[in-house]
Amino acid sequence: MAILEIKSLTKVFGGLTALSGVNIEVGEGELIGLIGPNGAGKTTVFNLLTGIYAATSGEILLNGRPLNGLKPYQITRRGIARTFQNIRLFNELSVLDNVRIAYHRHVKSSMLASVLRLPGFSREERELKAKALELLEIFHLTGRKDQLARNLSYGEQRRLEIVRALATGPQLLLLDEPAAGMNPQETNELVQLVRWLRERFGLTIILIEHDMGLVMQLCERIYVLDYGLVIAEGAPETIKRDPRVIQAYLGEEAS
Amino acid sequence: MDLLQQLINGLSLGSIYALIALGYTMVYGIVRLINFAHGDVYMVGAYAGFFAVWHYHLSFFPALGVAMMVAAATGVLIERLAYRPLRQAPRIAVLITAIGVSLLLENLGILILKPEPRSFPEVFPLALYNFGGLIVTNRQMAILAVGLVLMVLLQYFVNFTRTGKAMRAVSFDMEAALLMGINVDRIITVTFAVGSALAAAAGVLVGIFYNRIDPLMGIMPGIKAFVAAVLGGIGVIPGAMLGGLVMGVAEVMVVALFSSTWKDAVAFAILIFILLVKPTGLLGRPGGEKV
Amino acid sequence: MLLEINDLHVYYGAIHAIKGISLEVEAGEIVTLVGANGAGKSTTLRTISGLQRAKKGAIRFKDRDLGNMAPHEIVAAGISQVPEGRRVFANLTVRENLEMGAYRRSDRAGIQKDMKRVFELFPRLEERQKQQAGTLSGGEQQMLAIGRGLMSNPTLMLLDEPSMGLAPLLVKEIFAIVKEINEAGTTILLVEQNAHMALSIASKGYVLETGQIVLSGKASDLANNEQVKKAYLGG
Amino acid sequence: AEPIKIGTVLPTTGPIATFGQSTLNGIKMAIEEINAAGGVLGRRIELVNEDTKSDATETRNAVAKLINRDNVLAIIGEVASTNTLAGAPVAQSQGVPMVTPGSTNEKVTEVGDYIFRTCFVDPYQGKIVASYAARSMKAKRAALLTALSSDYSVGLANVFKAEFTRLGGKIVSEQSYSEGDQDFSAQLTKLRSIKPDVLYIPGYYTEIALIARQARQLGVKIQILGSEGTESPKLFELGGDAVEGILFSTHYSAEVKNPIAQRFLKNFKEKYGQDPEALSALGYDAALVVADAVKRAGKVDRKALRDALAKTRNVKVVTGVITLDARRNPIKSVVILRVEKGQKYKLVEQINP
Amino acid sequence: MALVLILAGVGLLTALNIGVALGRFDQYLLGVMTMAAINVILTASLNLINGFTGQFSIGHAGFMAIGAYTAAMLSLFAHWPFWLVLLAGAAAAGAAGLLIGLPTLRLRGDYLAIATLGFGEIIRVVILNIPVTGGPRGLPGIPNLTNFFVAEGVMVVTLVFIYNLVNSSHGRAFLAVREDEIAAETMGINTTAYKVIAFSIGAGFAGLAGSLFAHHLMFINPASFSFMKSIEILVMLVLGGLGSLTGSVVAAVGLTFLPEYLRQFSDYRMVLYSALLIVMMLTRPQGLFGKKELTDLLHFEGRGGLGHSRDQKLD
Ligand SMILES: Nc1ncnc2c1ncn2[C@@H]1O[C@H](COP(=O)(O)OP(=O)(O)OP(=O)(O)O)[C@@H](O)[C@H]1O
Ligand SMILES: Nc1ncnc2c1ncn2[C@@H]1O[C@H](COP(=O)(O)OP(=O)(O)OP(=O)(O)O)[C@@H](O)[C@H]1O
Ligand SMILES: [Mg+2]
Ligand SMILES: [Mg+2]
Repeated sequence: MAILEIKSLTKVFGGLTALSGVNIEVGEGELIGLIGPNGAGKTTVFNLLTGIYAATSGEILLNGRPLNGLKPYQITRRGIARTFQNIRLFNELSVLDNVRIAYHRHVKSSMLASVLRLPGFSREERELKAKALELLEIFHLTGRKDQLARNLSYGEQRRLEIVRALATGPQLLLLDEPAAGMNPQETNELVQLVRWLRERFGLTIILIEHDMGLVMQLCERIYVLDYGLVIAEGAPETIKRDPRVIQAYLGEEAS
Repeated sequence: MDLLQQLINGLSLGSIYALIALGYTMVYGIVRLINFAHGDVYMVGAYAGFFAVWHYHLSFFPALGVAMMVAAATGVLIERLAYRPLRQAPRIAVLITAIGVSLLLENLGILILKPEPRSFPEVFPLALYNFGGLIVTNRQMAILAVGLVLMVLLQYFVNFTRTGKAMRAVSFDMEAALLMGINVDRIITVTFAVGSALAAAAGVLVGIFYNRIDPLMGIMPGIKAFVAAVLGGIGVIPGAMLGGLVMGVAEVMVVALFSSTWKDAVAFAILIFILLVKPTGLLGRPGGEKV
Repeated sequence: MLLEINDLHVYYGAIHAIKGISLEVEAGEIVTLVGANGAGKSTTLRTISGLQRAKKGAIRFKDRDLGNMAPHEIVAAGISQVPEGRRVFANLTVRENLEMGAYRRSDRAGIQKDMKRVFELFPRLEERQKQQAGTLSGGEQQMLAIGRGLMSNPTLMLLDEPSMGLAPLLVKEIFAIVKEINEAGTTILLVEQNAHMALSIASKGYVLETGQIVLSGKASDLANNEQVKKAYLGG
Repeated sequence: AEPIKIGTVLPTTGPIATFGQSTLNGIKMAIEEINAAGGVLGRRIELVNEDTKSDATETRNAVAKLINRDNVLAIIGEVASTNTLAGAPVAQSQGVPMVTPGSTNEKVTEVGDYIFRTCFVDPYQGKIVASYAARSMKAKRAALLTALSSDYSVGLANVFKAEFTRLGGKIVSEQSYSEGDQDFSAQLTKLRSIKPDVLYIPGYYTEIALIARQARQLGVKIQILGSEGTESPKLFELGGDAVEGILFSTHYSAEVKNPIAQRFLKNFKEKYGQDPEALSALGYDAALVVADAVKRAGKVDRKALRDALAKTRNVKVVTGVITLDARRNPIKSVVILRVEKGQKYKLVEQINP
Repeated sequence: MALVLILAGVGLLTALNIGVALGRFDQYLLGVMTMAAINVILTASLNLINGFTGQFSIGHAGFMAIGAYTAAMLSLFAHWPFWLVLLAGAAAAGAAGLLIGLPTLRLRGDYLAIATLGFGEIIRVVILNIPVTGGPRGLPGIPNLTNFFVAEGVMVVTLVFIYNLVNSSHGRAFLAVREDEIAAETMGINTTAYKVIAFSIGAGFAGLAGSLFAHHLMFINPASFSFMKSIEILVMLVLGGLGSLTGSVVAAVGLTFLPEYLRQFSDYRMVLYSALLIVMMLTRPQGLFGKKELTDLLHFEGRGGLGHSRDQKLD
């Protein structure tokens, strides 16, 4: 069954039609690539999915239930998490706190219990910390846990964003250019990591990426956007040879 | 009839707010500093003009020139000593030093200039024009005209001159501006000099207009100019003008149509309402950051 | 030697980010710095431009010590930088951004000529002259950032990850343009994650690891070095 | 012998610094003259001034500091009722006499039996002006223009309103402004068509001068009535000839033959280079009243001083003759002056208690 | 080490309280100390809004006024018991915070500042104009129920409340809102709700401080809650360090005592005060304590802990 259905999604910014009638369907556990030239509307798809912008028209269904009109935090609670193309960490907070915040929706202690330090509170805080550290360990960030997020290098910040997204406990993970700023070796590691994550957490993943190596290796199915339209959809092999994709995006000697 | 007169009163009061807000918004737009001391530089300018006329017997324009130069120097000095060391610090820290500078200038004023008000010599003779009961003075027109001219000049300066463009670059990304070879410190100095000179022009004109100056004369106008600048849209020069006029008219109209006892409350309520409808001010660009 | 760095140490507070780097760039070449995230590549470039102060060590450019020069003086001396993440002035138009690139120059004719050259390199920018830079797409912004860097008519251009976030087609284009710029006489120090591409256009390369240079040599040698292949080129 | 310490709490900085300093100048002059004449009880008087910034909390602190640290015998101050009301409870609870030279709110002396005043209370002055307007001027329609945030201004306006209506007059418009305002054109334009017989502006010359000037510009012709705050040499400077014709109530007139007043005017001008404001005279008087009471108490003791103050009878001061009543308020005469051409005041009427 | 210092602090406080109880402090000092405690409450409560949640409110004195007037009138006219009066003052101000927060908190930065400034002024003008408050003449004769112990006690409760709140998952949500609202939303945080909650709790404590103030000064008038009072609280907050309760305490106490200390310089008092303010800000632009707490400085790992890194970016 499709976990996510996007039906004729359209988004207009002022006079600019960023998306026009986009249809995307994603099955449970799939790993989908979303590619296309700069400005094609990829990030906009994510922004609509996560409620940052409201769609001009069209419909988004998660597990068959519509997401239209929900606030971003409500959508997160429905199980969608994302990373941002322009990294948006909590810069003045420590790496550990960045992750702990992401567990927000699972916190049970009430505000009053927190203020009064009722017994359940401390236990929950301890568990939270342990869970956060566990995730950081997976991403080799344990050593950085007390650093302010802003002091991490670009690549580290990207990893921390992924950790944070995972900590919200999503079903569907949206990664916006996770490999930007990573070298090929690091990209390779990322490929392994994403695969492992999917198994470990049972995720469905959509990723936007310009690194074709990564996309082709990782994704089972690819949607290609151009000027707000889906111009191609299919398995990596088909996409690679699609003349329209080559013309609009990949360039002549696509490898 | 009365209502029309009130409209003129409002525009006249508003043009004073606008005049002060122009310099305010300029510094505000470039340096992103709520320059609390702007109102006090305005006071310094007014006193400089006062002494130029009263003590050195200069006529209007030379006195205005002296006042603007003194204020520019004051502004630059303040920037050097109190703001520049905080270039990398959080914005709010600079706000606090600005408050400190403001208090310092006010209290120095009380100490040195004495707290009692002084009357500004009549360097600019008053002429009344009566259009069938509607009364307009040449001073009102002068202030509005000066405001409009300064607005156009400033707008031109910021948008079309090399220094103006550099100012905008600095305001957006100081580090990238450095990488362009822009001497950021110099640009900010120029910004303060211009902004302070504008404050002085307002100070002298308002001093003449109301014929009363005192060391604390900058407090209320400073706050009003801040409100006008924000209402018009932070850093938008025509916005400051419009914001000032809207405020002046709003205040006067509350008195005219409602009651003067509630003037300040209703005027603020109107401003808040405008902001709720247009959260980035009248002429401010919707500050949509791209996600 | 155009640029010479000797035993450079840079700190962020207590963090020792650059731990004694020495490197050389000769006039007319393309030199590339490669290395993992957080190795200190950007920090090196920032220090050359004067945005970051070195604790120890010397940076000499055309035999002048850059150590005490302010960033704007360093630009005037002939070094421009295209920073990581583009950093175009979103509130200025494309044309104004380019004018800012030429801020320190007063030779009108020369500026006009360079503006034309930029437009030849990036015809897209010529079409968009009046557009606010903030509304450009990522690729266009990158072109603008490079164009802006060229406008100061630099002797040495520092490029920090110019291909980041660009579509494959554009990546190729950018590298071709970097090469073109270099062939027209500008020396280039290039930081890239796309090490394949970088090493293919560079003459010399340095490999950075946690603030130190661990390998250096001819670019083609590095590209074939097993260690480099494994660590940075993905096998 | 050791000097006797008297504290003053006055707003010498902040928004009404000019009034605080005027008052202090008067007090200082009185003390200097007393000391020059040999002091009281054979001892000099030493003034310790504490600034209040015209802030209630600061006034409280200043009063406490004078009592607990400087060990003053008595305190003169504050001028604003809102500040005095914050300082008085401290003086009362610690048994230190406090004499305010300028706080006109009735409530001030109600704080306790250690709190005195040497100026009018609001009802007294406000009533006299209202009855003058209604009876002598035959005014039927009055308008009010008050400083909304000033307790002094609003206090007087309320009394005026009550008395004027009681006498059959009508309040046709109540307008207000905020302290620090410079523009009154909106209020004046509104009054232009209402055309009241008189406009009562209880407040200070700092605003009245501007109001008069702007009224003339807008062609608003109304008889303006003011209170003692109108009186200042600055009135003419700020208002030009627009202030001519204003009537106001105050404490004394140079025309009334009072040797103390004559001497005060002359010495003040010599010492400070300008004519005194009403507040300077009030400060001077408060100091005289305190010195007189110390003398009568016969010893330096707060309780004795309080008792002596309570018995103040017919003390000759600049503003006339002061007798304190059972509620520790003065009984003294009011004069109504008119501002004349040539920067003069003319005595229009003297009303004795 | 940490323990020793904390014990020393507790000892000092106990000694102080014994001293007060034995009457070793004169009225003057006690009065200023009481004001200091009230200012600490104000500063800490503004810290929740501006420091921890990153909103820019400059109308805090308005909430203080609502608390002060509510409490004063209940004491004067209804003769409620003091503790109930305090709670009512806090509740009234908290409710006002909620009411004002709901519409305005969608404004950002300086635009929000103007709105809060405006509401502060509106509250003041309303008090000036309605008869029951005494208008500009104020309310005299309020019973003197706030003494140093009461003020100190309420201050401690306030500090513990805010500290515990901030050092919890909910507290981190406030911090997340401060850092990046969009990212915070994406983490599942209802940012609007958290902003309104912070605003309302902050306003409530300001109201509490106002109630104490009214019963300390025994007289209130609108001038005590002017825009300048809001600015004074803001200055204390920033000087102590946005996001540091320790800083709020130190700066509020310091800046309450400073003008009193400067009395010895008579006419130069306010000039020196403002000059010192500038110098302090120039020397410690991030505030006396930055975002750190005493416990952070002592390398004392509290439960949960705010988790600030020990190194600040210095460039
Ligand atoms: N908030 C916004 N306001 C106006 N225009 C916008 C906004 N967000 C996106 N756009 C425009 O919509 C189009 C699609 O943008 P989007 O960010 O989705 O592109 P993208 O495919 O992610 O590109 P890239 O690969 O460069 O990140 C672009 O032309 C962009 O300028
Ligand atoms: N502003 C800063 N404050 C503190 N530490 C910093 C700061 N900027 C960078 N660092 C640290 O300095 C080291 C070098 O960072 P730098 O940005 O130079 O790396 P880089 O090689 O450019 O990495 P990337 O490929 O991820 O951009 C990293 O460990 C980083 O965490
Ligand atoms: Mg994108
Ligand atoms: Mg980098």
